[in-house]
Amino acid sequence: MNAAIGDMLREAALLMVVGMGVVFLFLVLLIAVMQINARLFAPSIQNTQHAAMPAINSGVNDEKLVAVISAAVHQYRKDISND
Amino acid sequence: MNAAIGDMLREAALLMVVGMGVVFLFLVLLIAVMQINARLFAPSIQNTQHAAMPAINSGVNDEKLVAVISAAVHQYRKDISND
Amino acid sequence: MNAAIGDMLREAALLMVVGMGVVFLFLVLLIAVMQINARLFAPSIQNTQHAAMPAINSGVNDEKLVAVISAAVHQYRKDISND
Amino acid sequence: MEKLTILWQSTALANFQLGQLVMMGLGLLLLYLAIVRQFEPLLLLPIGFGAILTNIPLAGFSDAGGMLHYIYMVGIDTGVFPLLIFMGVGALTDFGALIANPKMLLLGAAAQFGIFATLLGAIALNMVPGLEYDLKQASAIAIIGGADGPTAIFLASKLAPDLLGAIAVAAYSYMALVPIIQPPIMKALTTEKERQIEMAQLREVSSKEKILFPLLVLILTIFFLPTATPLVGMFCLGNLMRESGVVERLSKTAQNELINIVTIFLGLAVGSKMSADKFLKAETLGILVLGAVAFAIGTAAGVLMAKLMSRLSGGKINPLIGAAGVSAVPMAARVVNKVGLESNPHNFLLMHAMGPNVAGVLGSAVAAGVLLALVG
Amino acid sequence: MEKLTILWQSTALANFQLGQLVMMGLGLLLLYLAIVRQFEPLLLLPIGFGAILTNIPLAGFSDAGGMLHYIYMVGIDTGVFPLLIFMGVGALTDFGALIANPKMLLLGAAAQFGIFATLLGAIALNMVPGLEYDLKQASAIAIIGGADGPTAIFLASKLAPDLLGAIAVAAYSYMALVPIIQPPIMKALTTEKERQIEMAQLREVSSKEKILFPLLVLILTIFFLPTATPLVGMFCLGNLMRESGVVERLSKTAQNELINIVTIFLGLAVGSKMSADKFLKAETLGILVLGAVAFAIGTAAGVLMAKLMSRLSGGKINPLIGAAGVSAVPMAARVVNKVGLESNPHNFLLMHAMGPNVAGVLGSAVAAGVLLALVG
Amino acid sequence: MEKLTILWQSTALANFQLGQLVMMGLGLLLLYLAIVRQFEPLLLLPIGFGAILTNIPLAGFSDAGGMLHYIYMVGIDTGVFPLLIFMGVGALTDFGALIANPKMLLLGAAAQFGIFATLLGAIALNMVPGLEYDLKQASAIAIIGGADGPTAIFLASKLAPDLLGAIAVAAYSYMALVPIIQPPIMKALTTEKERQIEMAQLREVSSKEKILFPLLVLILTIFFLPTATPLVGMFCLGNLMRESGVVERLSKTAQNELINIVTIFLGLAVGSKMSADKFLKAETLGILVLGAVAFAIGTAAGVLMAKLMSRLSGGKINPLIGAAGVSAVPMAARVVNKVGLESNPHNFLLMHAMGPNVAGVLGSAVAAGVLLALVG
Ligand code: NA
Ligand code: NA
Ligand code: NA
Repeated sequence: MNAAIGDMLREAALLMVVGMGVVFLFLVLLIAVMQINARLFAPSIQNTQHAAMPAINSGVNDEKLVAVISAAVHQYRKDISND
Repeated sequence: MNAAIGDMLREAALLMVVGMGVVFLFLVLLIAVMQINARLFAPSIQNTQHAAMPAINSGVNDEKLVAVISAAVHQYRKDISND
Repeated sequence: MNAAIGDMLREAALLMVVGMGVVFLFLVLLIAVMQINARLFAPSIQNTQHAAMPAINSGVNDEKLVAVISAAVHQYRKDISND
Repeated sequence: MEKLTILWQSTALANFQLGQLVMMGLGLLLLYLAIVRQFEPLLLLPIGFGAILTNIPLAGFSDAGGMLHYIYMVGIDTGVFPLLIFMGVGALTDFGALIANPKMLLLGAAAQFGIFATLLGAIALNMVPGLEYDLKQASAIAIIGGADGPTAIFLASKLAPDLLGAIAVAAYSYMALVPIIQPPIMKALTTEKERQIEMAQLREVSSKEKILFPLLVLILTIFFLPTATPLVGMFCLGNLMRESGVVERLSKTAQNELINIVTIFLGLAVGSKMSADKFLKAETLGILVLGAVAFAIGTAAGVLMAKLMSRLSGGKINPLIGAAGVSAVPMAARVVNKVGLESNPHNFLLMHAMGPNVAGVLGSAVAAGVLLALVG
Repeated sequence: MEKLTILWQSTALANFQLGQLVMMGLGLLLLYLAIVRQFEPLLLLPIGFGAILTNIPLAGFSDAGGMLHYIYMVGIDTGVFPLLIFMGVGALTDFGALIANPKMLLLGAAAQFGIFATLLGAIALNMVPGLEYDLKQASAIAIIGGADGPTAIFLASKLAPDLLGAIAVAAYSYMALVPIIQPPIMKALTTEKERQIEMAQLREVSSKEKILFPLLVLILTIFFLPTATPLVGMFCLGNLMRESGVVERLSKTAQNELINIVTIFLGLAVGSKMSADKFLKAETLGILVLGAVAFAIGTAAGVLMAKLMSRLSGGKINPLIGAAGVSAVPMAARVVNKVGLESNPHNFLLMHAMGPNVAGVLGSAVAAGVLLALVG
Repeated sequence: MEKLTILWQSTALANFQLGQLVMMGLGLLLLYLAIVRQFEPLLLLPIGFGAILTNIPLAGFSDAGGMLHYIYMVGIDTGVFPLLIFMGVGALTDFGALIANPKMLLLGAAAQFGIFATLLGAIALNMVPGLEYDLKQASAIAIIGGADGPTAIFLASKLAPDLLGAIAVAAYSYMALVPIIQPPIMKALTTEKERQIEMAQLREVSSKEKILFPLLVLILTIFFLPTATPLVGMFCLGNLMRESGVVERLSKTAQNELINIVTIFLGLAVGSKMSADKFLKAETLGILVLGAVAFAIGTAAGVLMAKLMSRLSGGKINPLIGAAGVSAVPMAARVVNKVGLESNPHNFLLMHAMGPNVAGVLGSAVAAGVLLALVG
């Protein structure tokens, strides 16, 4: 029995080494592929800023819109609690 | 044949008695269990009132809100039909 | 082989004639059935006009409503861009 | 020419048997009831359509390899479809009214008398020449009195699959006819004064009680009636998903898409059991008669039990609510409400009738368990 | 070391055959067409993905025990998936335009000439050395001319399962290519003046007509062409659920979740039939050629029939709408509208083209029924 | 009397075995954890319910003909359910954070050390008398360290179906316990200063990159590890449907209704594997211990790798994010964020931890592929 367990332990250890090796190799390969992908298709910085600008603006507008609506609702609630 | 039907009728009558008995026993048992459940976990009266109060208030507010909006819409429709 | 193809060609030609015939017959039959269906259940012209009138009116109203809202939003945007 | 002969041979016109035409007419009648009369359309529309499809000569919808055959084998022969419907119904059911007033369970119990009296009646019908029901078939027919579609389909698929079509059609049809069947019985067995009784408002129920309820029902069923656990278990799973509040997305799916998909298939598969050779028999007529009797007896038993409880409670219970004990959720509860309003325009019994109504679902699932244990 | 050898042996690199690489490239091409060119992406994306998966060496997606094998056996071998898609399409289809103008059915009939002419052509191709189609295969290929995906898949799964992958890909690809294939044919067969014809507004249609329509279609099919009832029946069930208005929740589920789930699985299963050994054959090339021919002939036949009807009606019909008779809903109708606008900027033919468009769906289902009856 | 005896014989009370009662208690415990403690309720609620149902004496839920038996055979024995869950998870996953910083994949790789170390540990446990795991069982147990439910269920169904119940319960329980298991390990292996490191904002990612990502992952897997293609393939299909933007309705269905339906069935089927005779064994205790060890080692390995990368990068990486490499999406990333905030209230690590988090899903799918290739 002991001998059998020894064999299995050796095999398990081997599995550990090979398994971790494959996992790392595979994911390192994927890193390389993704870096190529990024070089080809990542948005350039100018594009990014260009795309981001209107979003920020509209964000500002939205905040103002929210503020306007909040004030109106606030006023409405005040009216109600006064009568 | 007649004898066979007689046997089956007797069996069916027995099924009726046993069946209704089991159904009643089972559901009476369930009543008992539910009463224990209620004694342990039913909401106390104070909790109930506490929980119910804001709901009632908000209901009132909602009604007012609806009234305000209705009036506005009414006015809008009137404006339209006048031009 | 050539003979076999000849047989198959003849069969395919027959299929073409019979197939198109059945398709036409079937759909012509369906036309007849639908015309009966229409005679029995098609909406009469008066019903149609009656039903269509309010829809048109409400369409006009909706357009006005849209115009009113658009103007308000426009004003709001103008306010924002001025401050 | 030969092609045309083959085509003609392949038309239904050359192959129709009278029975098939009659069954198609019946299928159209079900569609009419579903669409124009709005009788339980969710089930009767697909059932009616399935009945038409299964009776088309040569199309083989219900033969080996046919679509309806596959659907039946996968969903009904295995019992999976009615159980999934039950899970969905559990997720749709609010037991609040019953938890607030557990005594209502007695009404759900009494109304099951319709089932067992009909079982006796079905056996008695064996004395009519040409009718022959064995105990299994009689039990499957009797469950129509449970006024619960999936329970009836589940039991029939286990005890008498050949009668499944007729039993399911009878069950759903009479459920739709509750507003016609019940009121005369309710009025005959109650006095005007009883019908005017207003009931005290129900207490609030905590979410803990609601979460524990399906578990307690399940545990009792496990201990005392394991044969009822498929039905009760799936019902309780659905209800637990609903009330636990932690699996909202599963609960919503069980209540909507899943139950809808299964309903389409269940209806078609039930319809596929309405082939002429299995449906056009004296037995089917007997099933329709027995089903109506079962509903009537169940209603009467529920009302009488409620009358007794009303007396014992010193007039705090309106006996009309007993009629809701047959289940037929929520139709029976609405009928109670309507009949109550006729006698007393300020008397809203709907919430009070929901207790016996959902109790009736449990009651007939328990009755089905008893029948499976003793007859199955 | 031994472990590494096993691992290497288990990599695809050590096991690839050229054909599998080619098929993966084809799968990627389908993904490209679906995603970048937006060619029928709902089907071509899962088909392309399935084609990639099924050609992975050692992964066994389409072997006994593999996922795609199970999906294929459950959904396509039984015919259930295309029938469910057809039910969903029925629930999505508004027959109003066709009911308002039933003569449009003639255009849906004429366009099926593409199917039967292609059947003849496929048999004729047997004279080319290396190509061999028997009558069943020729019929399955010809149905591509029906321009209807589920009909093509259903018929191919019955008559020529080995060709299913190629036939489905051809059918969906050409449906996506309708805006390129049809306009030159339409313009070649019509005069500028004909293309400028404006058509009278369609009459309103009552909801009764809409409810009865699927039932009348079903009854006719039952009587005269039972072999078409699986396709036509499920289509009519979906449409009846839609128009009856009483089973809203079933209709919505059939139009959305159910058709979506089935579409994912159907696409994958079709893709699983694109294994190198079955796809990389001279026959596949023949299928692609024949499919294009079928679309072209169907379009021409529809336009010519519309031209005839235009003359007979004294110029009240714009012959362009005949092209919509091939079905390819709603793409073909949109193409008609676009070509019409080019000749007359005030001429909106979309609604008028919807009639022949949905008629084409019925036409090809009927044609499939004829082929099943005579060849199947 | 005889009827009553039959009834009594048919109650569970007369037939209970102690083990079944214990397992029901365990089922209730899982329900408690799911509902009150909100431990992965989407899975643990149906698993707990399934565990109760499967241990009811006489009810036969998991015997041939029982509902849970059918569900298990259809969905788990075939491997289809975990693969569909994986497709849904793919459709729910945004790989943006990983694509912006691909080096995070190293953390997802390192954390898989928990799997392989546990495999060694499971074999070593054979030295404890009464415990016996062969290599397949040890591998199935070890995958708990992958902290990914569907991967664990898929691998266990292939390598050690008898242990499936225990493995799935351990996997989901420990995923829910991540906020308790991980923080002490994370703090023990990092210095206060390291935990305060703020990371640079991630770059934007184009939609082209996001569309190509699942395809690139798929192609690599096909070439180098075909045994991982079922899991990785379905995951990539889901992600491609999401990112391609052309099949919105399929993507939404995969993310919602389809994954919900499958989750209900998957949970019940996993629960059905928790029968007393298979669960109440010393081996199960071993599985629970090994699972906890696996999570701990995986966390430690991830943190240490992140520490190394932090040093090499000159302190631009906060080593805490290594803990997210075990996957347990999105719980582990949230834990990272929380622990980070404790040391530096301005340090929001959530987005940075999402990279290793989704990398961990790929990592454990790859590890599962290795184990299937070498042990399966
Ligand atoms: Na009932
Ligand atoms: Na067509
Ligand atoms: Na992982």
